[in-house]
Amino acid sequence: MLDYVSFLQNLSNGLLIGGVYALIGVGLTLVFGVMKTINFAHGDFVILGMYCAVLLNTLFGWDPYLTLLVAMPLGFLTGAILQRLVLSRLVEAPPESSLLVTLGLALVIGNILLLTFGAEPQSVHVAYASSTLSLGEISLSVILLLAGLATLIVITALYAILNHTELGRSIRATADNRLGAELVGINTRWIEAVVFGIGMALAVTAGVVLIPLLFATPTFSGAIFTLKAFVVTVLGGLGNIGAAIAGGLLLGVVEVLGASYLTSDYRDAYGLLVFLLVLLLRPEGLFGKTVKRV
Amino acid sequence: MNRHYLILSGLVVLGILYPQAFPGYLSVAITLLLFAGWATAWDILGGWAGQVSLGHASFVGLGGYFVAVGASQYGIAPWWAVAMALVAAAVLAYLWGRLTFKLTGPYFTLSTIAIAEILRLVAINEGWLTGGATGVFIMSLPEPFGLDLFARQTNYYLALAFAALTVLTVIAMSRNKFGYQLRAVREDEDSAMASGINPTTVKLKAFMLSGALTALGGGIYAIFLSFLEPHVIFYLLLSVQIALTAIIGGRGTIWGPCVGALLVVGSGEVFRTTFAEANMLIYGLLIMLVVMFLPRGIVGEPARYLIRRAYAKRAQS
Amino acid sequence: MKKLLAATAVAPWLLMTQPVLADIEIGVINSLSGAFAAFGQRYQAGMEVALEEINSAGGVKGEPISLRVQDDRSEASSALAAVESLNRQDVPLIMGSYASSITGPMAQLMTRKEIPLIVLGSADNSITKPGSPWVFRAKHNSTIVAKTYFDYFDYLRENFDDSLKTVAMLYGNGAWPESLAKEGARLAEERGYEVVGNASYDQGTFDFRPILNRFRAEDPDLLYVVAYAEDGVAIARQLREVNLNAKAVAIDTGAALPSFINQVGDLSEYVATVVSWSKDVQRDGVEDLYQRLKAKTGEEPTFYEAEGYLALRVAADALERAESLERSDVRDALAETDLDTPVTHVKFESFDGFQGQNPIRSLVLQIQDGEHVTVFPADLAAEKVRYPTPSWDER
Amino acid sequence: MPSALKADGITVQFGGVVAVDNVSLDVQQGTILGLIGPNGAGKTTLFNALTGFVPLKAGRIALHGQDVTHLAPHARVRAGMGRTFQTERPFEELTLLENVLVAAFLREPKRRHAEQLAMQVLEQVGLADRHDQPALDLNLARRRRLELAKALAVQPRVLFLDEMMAGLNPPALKEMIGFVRELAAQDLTIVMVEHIMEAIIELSDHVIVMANGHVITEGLPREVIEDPRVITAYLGED
Repeated sequence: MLDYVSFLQNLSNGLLIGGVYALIGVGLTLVFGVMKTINFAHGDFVILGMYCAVLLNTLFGWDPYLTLLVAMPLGFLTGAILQRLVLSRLVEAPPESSLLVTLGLALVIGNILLLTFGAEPQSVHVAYASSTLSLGEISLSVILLLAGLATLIVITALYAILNHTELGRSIRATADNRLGAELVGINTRWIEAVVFGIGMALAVTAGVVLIPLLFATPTFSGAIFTLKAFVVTVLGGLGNIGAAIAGGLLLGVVEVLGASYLTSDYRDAYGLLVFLLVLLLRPEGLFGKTVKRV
Repeated sequence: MNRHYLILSGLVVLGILYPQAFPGYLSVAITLLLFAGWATAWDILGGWAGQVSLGHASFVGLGGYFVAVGASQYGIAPWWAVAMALVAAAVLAYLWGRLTFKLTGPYFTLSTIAIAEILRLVAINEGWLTGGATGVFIMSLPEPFGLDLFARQTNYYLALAFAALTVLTVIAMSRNKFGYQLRAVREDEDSAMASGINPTTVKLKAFMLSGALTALGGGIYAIFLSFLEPHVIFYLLLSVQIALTAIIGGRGTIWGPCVGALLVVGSGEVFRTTFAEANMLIYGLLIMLVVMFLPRGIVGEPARYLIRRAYAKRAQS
Repeated sequence: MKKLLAATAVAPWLLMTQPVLADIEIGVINSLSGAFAAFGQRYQAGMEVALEEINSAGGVKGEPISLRVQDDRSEASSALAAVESLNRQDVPLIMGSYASSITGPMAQLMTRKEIPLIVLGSADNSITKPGSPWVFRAKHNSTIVAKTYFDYFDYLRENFDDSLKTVAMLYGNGAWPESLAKEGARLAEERGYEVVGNASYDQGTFDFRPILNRFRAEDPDLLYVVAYAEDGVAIARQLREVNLNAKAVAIDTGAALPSFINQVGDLSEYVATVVSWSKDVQRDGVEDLYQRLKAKTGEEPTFYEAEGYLALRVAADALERAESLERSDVRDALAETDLDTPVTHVKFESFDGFQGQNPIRSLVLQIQDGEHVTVFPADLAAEKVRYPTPSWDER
Repeated sequence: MPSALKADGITVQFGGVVAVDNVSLDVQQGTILGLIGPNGAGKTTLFNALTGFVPLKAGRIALHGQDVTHLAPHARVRAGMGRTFQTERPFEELTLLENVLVAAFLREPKRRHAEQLAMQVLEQVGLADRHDQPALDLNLARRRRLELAKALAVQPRVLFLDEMMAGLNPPALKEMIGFVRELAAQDLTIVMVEHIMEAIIELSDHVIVMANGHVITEGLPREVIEDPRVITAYLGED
């Protein structure tokens, strides 16, 4: 019963959804790579991005993509400040502290949004919300294509920064060996603030890109995005930027094919099962470098 | 040396008198005792063995569902259902640990979320087993010795017994071979092996004990609510709450989880009736402040300080 | 931001101060924070409108009434603590709450404590089936809603198109969607529809393409979707995207909110949804209630506000008729309720295994020219049904 | 004299690199084997392979005639091996007694008996008077002695000591050498990795010199250190 055209249709949908997942996951990966911090508020940062787009759209009628001009720098600043004010205090604390403090942060962000915007779901309606692009018999969602494009641009830019700038070299040095980086004169405290800022800017970007597709709710969907981001990151390999794309695409394809050909009610379980398998069989991630464990 | 047993006996006596003094505040007290028990049980794995789980709602759900489905579908008395749940929880913990204990640190934590989420989906989707997303009512329960199990007082004493049992377990454990093995494994697995300890076995035992005790509390919770929905009882948020309770109080300490429960449930109740819409915001801020300024928990941090001070004094003399 | 400050500053004061007059106090347990706060706030607004109406008409037994509101933080154990707390304050009855996971345990506890409960929001069958002598629900339940959808489908089949045969069902895995889906499947078989698609999804999913693509292959006549607000919008948009054409589309809950029309735009046209109340239903006093609800919230009111209003009207009516404010008297009065309101007629009955349930006539709204319009049942309808839904190519 | 520890053809490989290549040894009961060699020679890897902390590529290990090749580290401890770690990490918030207790429980599951055993061991290493202190901020010499006490508390038949002498000042070094000699006198078999030549010469009955994963020579301590190959290995070719 496997029909070729519908298989291609499902596969391409899976890849497109995967692009969105990759965008959600890449910020988490970066932050983990450098700071070894598991950020439980990541999904709520995504939601913050959504509300930023909603707000600017309601006030000035801006297209969501235009709001990125405001949302990204704002996200970066907020992230950097949060890192300096909160996370930087935890260097001496037990390793789980950063996990817990971000859990608290997630509650705080969600509930500030709840009090500010109310609990009613909000979204931005754009003309191209359900437009499609036909490719032979396969039709592709314009919004998802745009999101995929955004993912590509953002990750390429990030890659360029990491590999071809002084800042990028410092970030990578800090990720590889914090002490070593300090010894050669890199201000790792500053680098960590910058990285957390970038991580938040990426999350916010994901939120803005998603808003034409989705609703923003203050307290419900943050945890869902966080969970997706975890899965993407672990599939790719924690701390590996390029692999986040691969992880995202894989998750998208697994979910969509599972929901199409098995049963849709276990959709999230397919991703989680692959996630567990990867964790157990290849903890460095499917696409991560093999690290010798001593 | 057994001052912990003394404190526990004192608290249990106070606990027994509580319903006479505050008959109208039993629900809060039951929630508090359940969380104290769950957090203490969680701490056997999360604190004493050092394996942070964010999947303990699965065990609450398991215990709860054995009692609820047992009573409503098969007419099984809750004590037998709980007994079965304990065995099932231990088996689940064994398999779960076998599968994931080679993972360490954040990887282990993430794997617990994944497994718990899969179990949540199973509980929702397998309606033939659990009654599905619409939930299960417990309409009637047997009355052993004329005891009404639904009565708030009965719920309360069950919860008190549960909390006391878990704390008792941990006090006993903290002084015996198993407790020291757990601490050794938490600090350094290699060094533990050099002391002849098999880390996997020890962690498995901790997980099984922790899971079974959590399921016991889940069974009592089911009777307390008398209506269960898989969304709520298998939810990640419940796992997070249990872990946070223990951590805020102080991981790997005997009284930390109980103090955490007092603070979390107590403040939740106070905020609920005073700050209304802002109550979860304040709760989140509270968590952040405790982690930032008392990273080892409310009990853990002063305990560490006392040890340091005692040492400093001795070093001077 | 102003709202934030106001909420933190005023809320504690509002909830903690003792009423000055010796009012009759009615207990309310509502989800003001947490996951269900969106609904809780709407119920709250509706109750406040009813409160003003009742007090300006002289209150109950000549005394003004006031509400003792407690937040349940969208969780059951807090709601149970709230029941005890209100019990200590000797309220004659309690109204609450939204989710069945909260209302279910409340109903159990209040039955044991013999406190009358008027269900505020929960529509799950299990609350009144088998129910208890202390639990009353004026609004609809899963069976009534599912039945209304299939009555509507029957109506289309009889009046417009006797070829209507196949139905595809898509629903979330929450308590409400699942119970509507179960009832729907039962009714489909009973009334001779063929179920050609039946799929559920986990809440939080935002990609429905795999399911909708599968449905498209079956080309169903009817599409029966039960989704909360967020999912409803995504589903509606993706229907177009995958080019799934059904002759009639029903989307429960999500499509009933005004925001649905704003968010989905033109694509929302022809979509039908069942509600307990609408602003154009043919009942006395509807327009007036609509205006007052709108003035209260400052935005387009929904059936949620109306249900909040309804619950308090029922409570006040029973208290007025009760011999005393003793709970057993209040319960007896509730059982004998026979009240007409701008929302619906209320009479608590026992039928089909239900107890204390108002056999409310639910309404079908269809989105026509960017408005929610009542189209069924015919005697309460404001406009005619638009049928069939044109295919996406023709729109 | 019976053989306490016998290893044949031990080979360890990390990725493509052979860290220990076909090393055999045979230690008689009650004797001390010194394992020396320049940094990176593979002696610590061999040490870890013998105690089970590093998997073998090839080879067999027998403890008092019992084949332990496939046993996990903790099972080898149960079978009679005890070991110390180069970087000792005591449980800081536990007292010295409790630190040793963890190991003492292996042979004495009852707390009272385990405590007796732990006290006995603490006495042996001269820490008994401090048994109720927390292990926090112990000085290096005492941490080493605590580490030794933990290894002894499992009541081993063969004791593996990993650079116990490094960094100790002369009096502490002397004291530690005294402890080890005393242990050997009680018929305990000892394998030690050590850089301090003074300790090797004073204590070892037999010395194995490794370089680049191979045994380059072995024999009596005084003979071995005068071997030109050993000097080359330590100082390099030039």
